[in-house]
Amino acid sequence: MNNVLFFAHLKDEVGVESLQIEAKGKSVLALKQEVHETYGLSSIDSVMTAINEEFAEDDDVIQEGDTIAFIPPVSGG
Amino acid sequence: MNNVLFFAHLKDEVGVESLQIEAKGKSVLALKQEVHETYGLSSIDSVMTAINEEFAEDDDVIQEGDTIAFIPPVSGG
Amino acid sequence: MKFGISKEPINIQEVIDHVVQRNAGAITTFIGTVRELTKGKKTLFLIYEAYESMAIKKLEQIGTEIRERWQGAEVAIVHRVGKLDITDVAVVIAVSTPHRADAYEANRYAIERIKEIVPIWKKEHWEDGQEWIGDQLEKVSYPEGKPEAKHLDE
Amino acid sequence: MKFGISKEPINIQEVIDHVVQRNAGAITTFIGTVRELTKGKKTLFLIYEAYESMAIKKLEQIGTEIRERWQGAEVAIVHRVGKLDITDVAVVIAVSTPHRADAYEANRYAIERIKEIVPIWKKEHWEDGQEWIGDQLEKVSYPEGKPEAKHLDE
Repeated sequence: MNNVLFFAHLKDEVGVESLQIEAKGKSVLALKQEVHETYGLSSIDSVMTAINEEFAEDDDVIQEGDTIAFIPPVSGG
Repeated sequence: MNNVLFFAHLKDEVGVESLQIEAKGKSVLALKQEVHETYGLSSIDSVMTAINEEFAEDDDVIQEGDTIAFIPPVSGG
Repeated sequence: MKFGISKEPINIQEVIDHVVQRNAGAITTFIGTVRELTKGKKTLFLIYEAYESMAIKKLEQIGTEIRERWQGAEVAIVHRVGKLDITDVAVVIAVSTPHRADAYEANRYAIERIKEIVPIWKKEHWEDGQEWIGDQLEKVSYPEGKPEAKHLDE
Repeated sequence: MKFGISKEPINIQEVIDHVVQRNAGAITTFIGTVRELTKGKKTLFLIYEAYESMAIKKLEQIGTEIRERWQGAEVAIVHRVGKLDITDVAVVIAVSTPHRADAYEANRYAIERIKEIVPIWKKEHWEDGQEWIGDQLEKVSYPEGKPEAKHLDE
């Protein structure tokens, strides 16, 4: 299983901070699209993804136990 | 009379912080040269002059009561 | 903490203390504060949220990037989270270097990188609503899917 | 004091407090510290001396110049005098502006102007001697007999 984290407006739209999803073997892009459709998210085009707290590419493949985070454009500072 | 102030290496060379000098009617340059010769200062080429706490030009004329300060190249900060 | 996320007000002097070194002649700090007016709109307060564990790693990464680019530099960065009122301090960046030009440049680099890669978000609250801000939304695209270091001294 | 010469250690937070404003989103500080090594030579300590009354006027002038050049800027500057040891703070410049680019530029302008027009001098003490430093001695000439404002953003 994989822990999938949501932040900022994504958290508001999904309604929870994290979900347990079986994502082993999927690409980052595939998981992104799945979550986008399942939760009717307004936009994922500009959303980055982190695997285990490091930025990942759309074609990176998710491993068992990986923590996935969807990172909307950041606005700290 | 005029109060003439010395700072940094000029103060060390003249040996005092200030002198009372009659400088009324003299130009800044004339006073500079006079002090240079009288006290055998090593260099006055790079020394700026202030009259009453404002930078002055070499041809500015000193008035009765003006406070004159010789300002070596500054090194604050 | 030298690179941290803080729920409490940031002590600026403590951040500075992390970068004091015998061969630094210059320390610069950047202090990001909550501004009342943005494009004529009045902010009441902000909420900052962070993906804390990753944010700390990314702050540390920025420190490493700076030490690689500016010889002899030391860096400390603390970002606040939670509710912040007008004039409250959101972030403090301290950089020390032997010479002053580097201290300004490296500090500027740090704040620009924070706005690119550190997972922290702010929600602005106005009298008539609230919104999560994504500053980079329309300004930056990431062809490689993640932000890359860029030179600010071009 | 917003523009001052201090015989005591400078409280950095107090200088910053002078520039906090509701419409500032950025505060930068420059903290000049006593560096141990300069061109391979080891400094033991420094003595700073000021023409205090004129120095304060000149610091205030720099504040005025900055407020004229950078809209919405606030400035505070305190310079230390007396004996300073390695890592001691010689000067603190705080600048606040609505946007961050200005806060860096205006702060940099302040330190460059201090090194041009503010009557403060340092005497370096090494193991084998001591000397009054005149940084600008061979670098700057003043054809008009006094330093003029120059643009740093060229």
